[in-house]
Amino acid sequence: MNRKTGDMFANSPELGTCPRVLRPTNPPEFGDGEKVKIRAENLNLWYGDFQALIDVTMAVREKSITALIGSSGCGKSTLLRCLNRMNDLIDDVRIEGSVRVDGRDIYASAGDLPALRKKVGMVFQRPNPFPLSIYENVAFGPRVHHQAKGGELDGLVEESLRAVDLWDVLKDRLRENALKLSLEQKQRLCIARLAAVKSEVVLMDEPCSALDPYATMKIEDLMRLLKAKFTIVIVTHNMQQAARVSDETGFMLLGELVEFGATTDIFTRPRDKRTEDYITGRFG
Amino acid sequence: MKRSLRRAKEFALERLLFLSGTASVVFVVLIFVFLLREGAAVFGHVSLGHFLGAKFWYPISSPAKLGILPLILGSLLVTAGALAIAVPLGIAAAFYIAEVAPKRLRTVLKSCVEILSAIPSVVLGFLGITLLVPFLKNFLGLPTGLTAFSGSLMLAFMAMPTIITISEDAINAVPREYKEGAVALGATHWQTLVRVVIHGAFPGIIAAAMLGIGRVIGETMAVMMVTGNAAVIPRTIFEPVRTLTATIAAEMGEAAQGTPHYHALFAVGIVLFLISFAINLTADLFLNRGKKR
Amino acid sequence: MTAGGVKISVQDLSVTYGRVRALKGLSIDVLDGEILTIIGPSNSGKTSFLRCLNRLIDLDAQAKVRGRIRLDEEDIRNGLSSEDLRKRVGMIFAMPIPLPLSIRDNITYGPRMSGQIDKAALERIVVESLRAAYLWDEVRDRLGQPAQKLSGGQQQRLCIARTLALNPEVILFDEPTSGLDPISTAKVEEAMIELRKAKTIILVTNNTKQAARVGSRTAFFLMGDMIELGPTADMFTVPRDRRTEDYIVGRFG
Amino acid sequence: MRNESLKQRLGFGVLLLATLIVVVPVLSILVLILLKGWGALSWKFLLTMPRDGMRAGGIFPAIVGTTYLVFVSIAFALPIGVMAAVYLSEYARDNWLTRTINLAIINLAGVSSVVYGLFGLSLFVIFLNFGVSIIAGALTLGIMTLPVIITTTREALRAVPHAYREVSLSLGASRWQTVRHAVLPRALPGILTGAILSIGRVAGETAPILFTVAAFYLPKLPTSLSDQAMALPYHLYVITTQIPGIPESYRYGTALVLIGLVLVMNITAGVLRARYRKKR
Repeated sequence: MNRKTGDMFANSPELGTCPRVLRPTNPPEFGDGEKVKIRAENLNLWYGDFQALIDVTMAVREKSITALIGSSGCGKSTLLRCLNRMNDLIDDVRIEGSVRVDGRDIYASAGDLPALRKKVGMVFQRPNPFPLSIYENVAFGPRVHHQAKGGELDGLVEESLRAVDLWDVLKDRLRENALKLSLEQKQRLCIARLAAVKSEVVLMDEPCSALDPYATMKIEDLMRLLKAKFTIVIVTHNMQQAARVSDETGFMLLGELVEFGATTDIFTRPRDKRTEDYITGRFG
Repeated sequence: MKRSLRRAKEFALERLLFLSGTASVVFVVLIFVFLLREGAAVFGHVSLGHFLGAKFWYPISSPAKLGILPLILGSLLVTAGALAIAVPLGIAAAFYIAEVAPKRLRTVLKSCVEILSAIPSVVLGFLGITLLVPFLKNFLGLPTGLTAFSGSLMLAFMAMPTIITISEDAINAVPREYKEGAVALGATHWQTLVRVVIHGAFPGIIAAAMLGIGRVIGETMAVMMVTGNAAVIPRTIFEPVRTLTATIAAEMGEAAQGTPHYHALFAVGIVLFLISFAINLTADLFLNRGKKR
Repeated sequence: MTAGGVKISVQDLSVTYGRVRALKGLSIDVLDGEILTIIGPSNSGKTSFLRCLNRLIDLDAQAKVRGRIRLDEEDIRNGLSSEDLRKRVGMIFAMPIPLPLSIRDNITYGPRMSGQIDKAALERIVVESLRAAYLWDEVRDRLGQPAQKLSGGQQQRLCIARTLALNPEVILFDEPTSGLDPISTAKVEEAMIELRKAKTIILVTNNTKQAARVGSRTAFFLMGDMIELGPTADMFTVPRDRRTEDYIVGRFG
Repeated sequence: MRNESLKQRLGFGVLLLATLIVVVPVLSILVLILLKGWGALSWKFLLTMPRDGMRAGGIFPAIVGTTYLVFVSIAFALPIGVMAAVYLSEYARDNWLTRTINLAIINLAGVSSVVYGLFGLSLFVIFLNFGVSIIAGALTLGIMTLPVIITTTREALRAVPHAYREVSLSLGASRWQTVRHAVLPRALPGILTGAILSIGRVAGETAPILFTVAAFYLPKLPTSLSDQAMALPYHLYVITTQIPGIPESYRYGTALVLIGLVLVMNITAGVLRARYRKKR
């Protein structure tokens, strides 16, 4: 579904009545021709009695990088995990509100979870290749979804590894156990797994926090490259990383999305005092 | 001074803790030494090769024939039968309990497994002899229901708690990251289990099966009560057999101290001890390998 | 107290965990009465360094420590028992960890363990320590309640009070505000600055701004090496090393 | 995709079936013993001596004998086991000795129960000249249950957050003070669970007492630890296999008492553990 930015929040009247949520501004470069890929509306989430997300509303533009920042425990990872329903894996979770991917509410019905997660892929904080060979790691998704077989699969594996710039290094080591790779290579491999199933969205949960500076830089370069093909949402505790790579940034605090807007605005002209406090390092 | 007194007290306490810590080693050594003390003498009557390889166990004929091959084969047969039943069932149940069952049901199932492991073997043996044995006799039309198969059935249930609990631990120990990675790629729960979790849990599952063997081979009462105790080399699983453990339990009461028979029973104990030692050592290796990965 | 004399002298300190080298031959003097802040990305050896100073690193069977650390000229490995060392060098952890006891018993835990049994003295210690940690007014009426009922920020200040109860000379802070909200963070920082008058403080933090706010000197660690050490103001305005600058402006970490 | 969800349903169905094959017999065994044994239960059955070659009367001496065995063996094994666990979890470093101890524990747990019987006979009955007696049997059972106590205590100690130890030590407490004041109080319920579990285990074992304590038929109560005694599990074995013509309800009654005793211990342990987990 292709909606214009102007009516992005048109059908969420609660926004105006909820004092705790600042109405997100429409970032200037959110022009007419651009498409909203994911839209969360009035999202509330409880772990047992604890409310981890409070009335979160935001939109993610297609083929852009959206960053979520905030101190630990603010709910940014939780929000991320709502976008591909990974929170379903946890007991005792209750979710209200809606998340639309390409206009379809993913929480509306039981839905086709595997198809959703294939479309909205995820990269984790600690790279988590399976204890299988490099080849089998990349081939895992296509096999599971019956997307390719035999020779086709070989081609797909090569293409996916090329996409993350691993093919030249690893083409002779495809049968080796993926656990032997370096951390950075593992993280790239995990992204290659998503490329292989033709994910459209990549959710990244602090993808660089286990990496050294050099590897961080290389993954960030990769993200900029991937932007051409994917919509990326990244959670990071490193504000500068958000400033460097993202187009839009959301700042979260204690379960609320305090502010959401163009990255340049958030970092230069934050509208909320708390955002400013965080960005200038008064806490966190 | 008060402080140095405290130090001295703590030092003494720490020594005591250390001694208790090493007690297990002492006991294992003691067990081996005292089995040897009574059992080694049998080799004054028969050679080791004869003891392990001869086909006849007639301990009270004169001269006594002390070949434990029929007993070893009896134990192996009963064990193999038990494992063929318990390993697939146990692993499947472990997967169900660890991964599929809803929370409440899981608690119930786990309690059932715990209860099963708590039922004394003599009670199982009693039920076996009163219910299972007559049933098998009639159902299969056998001359007697006291067979290796009855023993295998009983033992399968005795090994199941071990196999289930340890496999379940291994499945739970598979890093959450693997499961999340698979699910996040859109794999179904079943695909995640079959394609990823099983790989991670494999060493633990092997260890579970090994420890199941250990439990089965060492089991005494239930097996003694339902297998018929015929010390002959078994041809099929539907014949009476006699196991190593049952031989000791049944005959020790009648063997006069100091006779070859008496020593031979201790020697059987040594064989059992060494078997369980080897099994536990191997299982431990697998368990550690599982942890390292 | 005047900053100046050397309180802790570290020479050629190395820590290895198995094959991983967490600290690679570090030498640094911690001055009496300063707040030394240590910044750097994760896995740079900050916490390992801190845990060497009160020998808590001994708990980790894998860790091998080499080099020399002296507290007031005394070698902490040979001259001092670890208990005596830890009474003089207190520590605040990243997460507040109240022992599952009452507020009062948490504070008196240290003194009781070192043999203080006089009720009146213990009560005095409770009051004084809680005051010094800016917590007295909030908990004075419920000293008998379980400490785990306090809020996160209060718990962290309780931990500070608990450390102060032993009247240590040096206090080690290991990312003490990483789990706290802005207001609690400010309170903890306030307490830290106040403490500086009587104690030597070493603060490990991953919040560079915090280091800039409270530190008198700052050290930048990277992958087990100390890249740069200097007055905090200089470090944040004119870093000498390119990597320090990269870190401070957030190019990595 | 439909295909995959069908496969999943099928797979889970198979797993469920396997689980039921394991669980259903367990429940039916319990129900059966309860139904068939209930009729035999009476105060007379529980509290009188057996008569007529055990074909009539009660099982009182067996209950008393088992009680003796349980208490003496736990009194022996609990202190050693708990101290060993404290040593292993709080003091021992990862070196060859610790690895040896761990191996020894695993082996103690794996040794066949009848081999324990042989060992008890050889060491306690013959070598130490205790004779066939409660003390010989209880010590044998105690050693056998040692691994259970050590393992459960160790788990309980491990469940105490590592941070408590660090905090306590960082406050200048000594190692022992840390164990005594910061760790052990937290682990107590877990230790208790282990003790109760091993009581259940000791009460149900037959093979280790065959040659060390058990009297076939002894119509009087033991007066000291060096007396022989009857015991429930051995009694059940005897009346099941050795003596013909015993009314079936007697056998089921004895089995019910034995299994009841064991299960009560297990359930108590389970409840204790659950409550303790919830609290944390």
